[in-house]
Amino acid sequence: MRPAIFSAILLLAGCRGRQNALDFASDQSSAIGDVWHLMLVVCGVMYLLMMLLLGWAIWRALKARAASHDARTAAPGVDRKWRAALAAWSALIVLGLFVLAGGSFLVDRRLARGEDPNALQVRITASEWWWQVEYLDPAPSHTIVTANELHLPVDRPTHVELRSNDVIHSFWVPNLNGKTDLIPGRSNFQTLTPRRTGRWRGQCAEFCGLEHARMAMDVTVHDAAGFAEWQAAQRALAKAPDTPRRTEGQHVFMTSTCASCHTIAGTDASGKVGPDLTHLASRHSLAAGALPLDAKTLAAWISQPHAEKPGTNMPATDLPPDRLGALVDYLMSLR
Amino acid sequence: MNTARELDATWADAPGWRGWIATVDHKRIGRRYLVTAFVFFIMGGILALVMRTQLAYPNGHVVGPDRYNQLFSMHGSSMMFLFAVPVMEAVAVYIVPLMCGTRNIAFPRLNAFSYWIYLFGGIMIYAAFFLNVGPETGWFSYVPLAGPQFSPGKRTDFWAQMITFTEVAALAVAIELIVTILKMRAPGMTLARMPLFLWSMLVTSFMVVFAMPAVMLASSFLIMDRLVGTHYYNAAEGGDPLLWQHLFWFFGHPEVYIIFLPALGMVSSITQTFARRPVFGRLALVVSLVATGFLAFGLWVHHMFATGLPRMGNSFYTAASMMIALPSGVQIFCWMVTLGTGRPKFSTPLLFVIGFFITFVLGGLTGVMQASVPLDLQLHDTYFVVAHFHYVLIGGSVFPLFGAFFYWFPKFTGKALNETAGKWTFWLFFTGFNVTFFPMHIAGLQGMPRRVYTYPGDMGWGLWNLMSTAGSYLIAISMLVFIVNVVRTLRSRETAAENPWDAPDLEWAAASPPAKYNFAAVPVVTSDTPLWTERDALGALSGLRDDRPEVLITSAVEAAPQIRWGMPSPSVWPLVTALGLTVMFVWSIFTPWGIVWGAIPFAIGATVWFWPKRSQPGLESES
Amino acid sequence: MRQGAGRVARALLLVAGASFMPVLAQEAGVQEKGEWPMPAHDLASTRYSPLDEITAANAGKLKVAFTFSTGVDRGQEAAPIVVDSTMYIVSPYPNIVYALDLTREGAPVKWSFRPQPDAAAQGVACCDVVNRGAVVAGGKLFFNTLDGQTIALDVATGKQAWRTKLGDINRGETMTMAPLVVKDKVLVGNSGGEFGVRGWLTALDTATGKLVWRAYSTGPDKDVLIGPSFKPFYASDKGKDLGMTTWPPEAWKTGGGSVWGWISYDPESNLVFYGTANPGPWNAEQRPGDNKWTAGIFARDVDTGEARWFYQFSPHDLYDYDAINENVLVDLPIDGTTRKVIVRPERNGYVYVIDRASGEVLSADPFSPVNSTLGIDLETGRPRYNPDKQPRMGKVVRDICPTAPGAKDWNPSAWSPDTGLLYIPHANLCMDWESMQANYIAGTPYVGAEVRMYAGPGGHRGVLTAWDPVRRRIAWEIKEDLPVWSGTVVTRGGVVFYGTMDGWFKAVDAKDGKPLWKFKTGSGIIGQPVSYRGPDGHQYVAVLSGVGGWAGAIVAGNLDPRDGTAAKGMVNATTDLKQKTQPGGTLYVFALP
Amino acid sequence: MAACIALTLGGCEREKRDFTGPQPPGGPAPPLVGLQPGTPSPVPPDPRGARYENNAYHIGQGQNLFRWMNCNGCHANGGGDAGPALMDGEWRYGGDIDHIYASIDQGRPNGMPSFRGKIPPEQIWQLAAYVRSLSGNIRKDAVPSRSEGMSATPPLTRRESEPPKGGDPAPNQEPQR
Repeated sequence: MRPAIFSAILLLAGCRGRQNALDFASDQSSAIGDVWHLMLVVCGVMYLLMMLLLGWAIWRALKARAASHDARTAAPGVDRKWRAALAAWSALIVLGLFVLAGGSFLVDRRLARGEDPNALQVRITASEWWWQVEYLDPAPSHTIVTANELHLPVDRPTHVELRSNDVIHSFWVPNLNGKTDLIPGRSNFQTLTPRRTGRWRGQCAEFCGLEHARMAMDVTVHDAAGFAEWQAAQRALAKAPDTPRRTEGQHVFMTSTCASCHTIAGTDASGKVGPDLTHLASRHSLAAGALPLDAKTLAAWISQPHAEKPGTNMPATDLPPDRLGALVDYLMSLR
Repeated sequence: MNTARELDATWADAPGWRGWIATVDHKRIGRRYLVTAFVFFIMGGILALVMRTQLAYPNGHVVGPDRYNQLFSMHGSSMMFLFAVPVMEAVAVYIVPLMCGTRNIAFPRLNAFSYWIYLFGGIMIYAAFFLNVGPETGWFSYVPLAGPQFSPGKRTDFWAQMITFTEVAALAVAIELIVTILKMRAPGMTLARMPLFLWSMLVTSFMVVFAMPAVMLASSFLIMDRLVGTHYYNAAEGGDPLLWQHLFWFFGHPEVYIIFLPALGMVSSITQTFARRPVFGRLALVVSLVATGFLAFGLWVHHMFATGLPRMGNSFYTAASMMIALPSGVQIFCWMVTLGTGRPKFSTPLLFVIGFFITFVLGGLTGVMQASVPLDLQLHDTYFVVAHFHYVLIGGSVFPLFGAFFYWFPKFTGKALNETAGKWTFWLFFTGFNVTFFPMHIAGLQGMPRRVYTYPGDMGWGLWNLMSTAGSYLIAISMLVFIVNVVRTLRSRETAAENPWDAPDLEWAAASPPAKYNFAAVPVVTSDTPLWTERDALGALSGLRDDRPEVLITSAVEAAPQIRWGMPSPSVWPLVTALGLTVMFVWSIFTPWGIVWGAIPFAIGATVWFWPKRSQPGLESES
Repeated sequence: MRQGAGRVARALLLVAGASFMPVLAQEAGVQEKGEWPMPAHDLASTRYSPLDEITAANAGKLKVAFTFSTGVDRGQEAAPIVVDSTMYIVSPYPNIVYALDLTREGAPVKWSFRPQPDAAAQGVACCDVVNRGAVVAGGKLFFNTLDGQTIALDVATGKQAWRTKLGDINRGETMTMAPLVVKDKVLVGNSGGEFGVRGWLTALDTATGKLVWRAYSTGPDKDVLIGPSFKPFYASDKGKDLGMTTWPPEAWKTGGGSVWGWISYDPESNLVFYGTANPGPWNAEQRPGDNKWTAGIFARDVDTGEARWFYQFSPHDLYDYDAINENVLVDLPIDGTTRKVIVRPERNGYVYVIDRASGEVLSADPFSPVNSTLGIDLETGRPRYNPDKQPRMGKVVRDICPTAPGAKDWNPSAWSPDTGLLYIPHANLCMDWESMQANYIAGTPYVGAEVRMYAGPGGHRGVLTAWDPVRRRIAWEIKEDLPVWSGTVVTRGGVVFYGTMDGWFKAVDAKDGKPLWKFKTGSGIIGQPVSYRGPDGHQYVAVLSGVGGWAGAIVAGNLDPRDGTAAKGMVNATTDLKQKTQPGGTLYVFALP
Repeated sequence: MAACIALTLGGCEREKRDFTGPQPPGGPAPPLVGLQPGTPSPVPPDPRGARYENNAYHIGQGQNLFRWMNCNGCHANGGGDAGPALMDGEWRYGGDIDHIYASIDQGRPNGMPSFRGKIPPEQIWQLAAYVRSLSGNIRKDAVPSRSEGMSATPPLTRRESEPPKGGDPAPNQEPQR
């Protein structure tokens, strides 16, 4: 009765989801899905057998209790029969383990296939509570630096290099692949080969301090044309302010504390401590997936970041409302 | 019966609190251990309730991130270090000498010392927690988050020192148990006839001896990194954050088997007693216990599949992690056959064992699932893992523990716990447990990572978290029922029979609660179920003096009598030594000189503790 | 000191010596009067004095002729300039210029000039508030101030002729180099590679100080003045706008390549040769690509500034090897033919011999222990970087030789046509290096690395090496306890002068390095010794004593020896310097009694 | 046990993780010199100084900011470079937290830039607290022993404290006319 519920609930729970290990959207996650189904079946059967054995034991006990003689029965001759059953049961377990181990190795080998020359090269550097994402390119002047977002071309492998600036984090987009830790002092690697376009979400999966819960990443898989268009847009420098209010906003950005930590390519601001804001408005979320990206939230985030993400390294900035409005207007123009 | 009065006088403690703090009687210390461990279990449970209340709804504001991080760190640390291992050792401290048929545990003063160190460790960490200096980086505190730069203040230092406290206590008890089981068994109790609970405690103790030093080394390295700026875990200067993970998990995985194996011993005892027949496949069970003990040391890297270690290495650990399913499967099979071919009586202890079968097997199978490297990359550090280890820890250890508590309560107190209240406790606990932890499998598969103080509303995790919170309150209610049952039973006057369950093991040959000297005469055993085969004709061996505390030392394999051994008298110095060591440990959190100056009170206490007794009454006249 | 083996080679060389005539007979007038008009003595940067009154025989009897205190106790890196019986000295910040009248006894001050540079400039001077000296030409004295101004003074009166503001301290720009005057142009460059400055070389008109042309070291070809006449020898330097494409986007704007070292001029080809400094930031992983035109040598037409050729010593420089060292223009017999070459003792530890016309590297041989590169591939001209010494972010890479200041820093070597040897004063240090993310805030350091230096193989920290560029090997060398950070001068009399960081001013025999004479000055010497003929016809030798610069930062800046990474790692190699010398700022002039 | 309790009780202040909203800029800088004409009227230090100086979280943030804001470019790990050494007892412009706050905020004539408006006041306080710890003037239980990078100096926790005393006020005497 138990395993039936087990798989029923899973189906009921729905395998659809933006951050769902059972909603396979890439070679890697579907390969892992195969292991999952194998495990589910084999373990389900073993569990069923165990529960049947338990059921049989309880049923026999109730029947024997009815016979109601309470003598402490010596070990009956029947044990020899059960010893054979024990041997069979052990053999069954060993067989089950061989099947599972074999299935797991085969899938592991499939995942560990070699380097694909035409793979997109991406380097993700994790910091305390946000992601820096760099799209590397043989021509260095074509590199793209963005934050908290991953854009991938469909049907083309992406080779991700994972590094950390401070503590151990773990890069995990369940719909695309398993997780790999980002450990300071070494580089780990992962390959993603998306097979479906769409938007997913990944989240840090290794406890990394105060805002571990709010360290997410939006993942968008484009078709080839969409990806090329996105790349071209990202390579462009930041839009120059086209209205006086935005010019004043840019002035506020350059002269106040923002430029010490953030970069807007095309202006003098190139601080590397905080995320790159060159194309901030083109992103789907704010503060590593913690907040929706709109003017009101951005204003609140700039003046009181600790209200939303207590412990974040973004400091509170004391700006009069008009200058704050101009700044937000300028930042929201950076598509 | 002047020997009884004589023995009573010889083994008695001083009256009042002076005797209370100086006792070396394994039963008084065992009871204290059990009560203290249970208090920490309740406090850990309350912490879990607050966590579940915070996670009941998305974007909850019950507690902030800093408080929540301290909550889950304290919950994990107190459950693993202050409850699970000590409670199993507490039961063993009480039952093993009785089951072996001897009068006291080996090294009784070390036993007292280990309790005080364990108590002071628990007090220190909870005092720190209430002073906002509690641990905040989880029960396994990965560096560099737990390192000097990313964990400011003294929070992680207190956590690391708490590990030193509890490991010293655990190692001490492990040594005592190994010596008691191997050298102080009743004559005739050969290894082949030794009860399964003793086997499981023997294997557990050896695992403690081999596993604990790894984590004490790791936590000492961490304290040195944080206090005097060494570079063990500094990736830049040649140290390595993974050194911490290897050292910790080399201890970590055997730790969870240290918690689990005693439970297997308890299940064997309860199943055998309530199935009304000797356990089926005794040899298979013993071999499985020993196999589990060895295998536990070979699979710690399955906690580190996501750290980017070479894939070939990981595959070996997949195989090792899967192999451990074999001994567990064999044991479950043997117990079920024992039940099926006996005439089981479904009282509370057996109910908890049935609960154990249902939950532990599910937890074991999800464990086998996570042994696969690719699958573990999806499941690691998600709520799926939280579900798994609660199934194997609560299902695998706490259920048998409660079963054993109901089973041995008459032996501890002479009074049997109320059966209906017991059944209520079980069904509330079992249902609450499954309602709490089964939805976590689904939340984990849906991408909810571990240790998040909150989660967004649009991820579809809300329903599962709400169910988990409801279930956790159910478990709390079951605990209340249990506490009320214990209190009412202790207050009531009607007592239970000496062997209410008609159990076969030697501990039931002594009175309930046993006299200070356990057995007037050393029992002699001729079979593996002594009270069933030689019920009244239990042989007895005389010759131990009754005017000084003496125990019989027997050979390891055949349990043939060898020598009579004088046991140390009650003394307050183990407590003083423990206080000295506490001063040294706490002081060395703040300055390395604390080790130097703190060693003085410890040395004084230890010297007086081990000071040889000059005058042995009547020893000289011995031929 | 391997003198024995060298003696035989010496005899042979003397015979061939005649053919190494210094290239530049053109300024004969200057030669006879025994003047020292520019820090490098001549446009070929030989630092060779034609005077021979002081010889190996009588050098032992040298006495102090007179001294003069500049009143500033920071690093004295300047070279005393002597023209028309007047000596001109520039002090470190506040860059006071003194004119000493050599005709009168004790050389009293004729006039002094205080440029009043902005005091805040001291905060953006990476390696001590130094100045490498002035230059006198056409009746005017030209020098740079720390806050980025080039000033011309009238030599007779000391009044200011003109002053041009070129550098902006708010972007981290300073100016410490000694200008070079060629025809009617003053060539100056900026410093600030450690502050993410964009380097440039600027030519100003000597009469008015107006900007004639400016060549940037990074950016589009039009900024770098690369046009049709640009014919680099190696393939990797050919391409359009390499100053941008070999950088991550926008990184070239804070890409370094400042020009704070030595410039030489070859009148035959009308080309100036100068080196560009390190790319910014030091953390190479933050700037993938070759980072063109940094850490290389440019040849430019002096009139238009158009680049003729370029060679990059350290593409995608990993260890802050600024390529600003001196370019000694000589004609050397190579494979049987006399080639017009540049001899460059480079910071990466190799002595390069480069063809002046085409920029082809004829030879590159280590003159000091090197393990950061495994050799120079002469086909492509690129160094083969040693993979296990590649810096990595978040990891300390150990025992990299030579260190960030290089096997030899800016302190110039001297060339003697008589002995055919290049006298290289250099350090023997190795380092541990850790790269990290560098955060750019204009006007603050933009480094991204932490370093710890220590003595190199052999335990001695400094060497004076006599290098034979034809046989491409060390003729002889003198090991010094402390790094040798002073310049050198060699005279026709066959004597080489150099100073040590604990204050000894030494003379050694140019042929075999036998010590002849030494004098203990008041403070460590990082200045450039010069030799001139005084109004009385006698030969004088002058040097500024005053420890400082990058090597002496622990004394000049009163740093704390307990921090190994202080002064970008130099303190770890000079913890004993505070006991061996004190700050100072005094000119010493010596002569035969 | 009493000693341990006292120690841990004192710990509450050290461990508070207070995430503050925007802070008003520091008050008027305290006087640089103790010499006052007439009867001396001591100026009370800014109360916030003590709050940042005794709090481990703020000192930890100060350690990160010391590298993020490029302070280590001129002061290295306390040993100095273009800027003076911060780990000894010599302070030209005052060594207690208010003076260090003023030095960072206003800048100093010989090359210390003014970070007013470029670093928010809360972070300047955190930097000032960390700088105080470089010379061992902060309680040893609130100070990180080392950073996760290159080992440069003896651990902060083992540094004997050097109470600030005056430095030579005129580092670079302008020679007389």
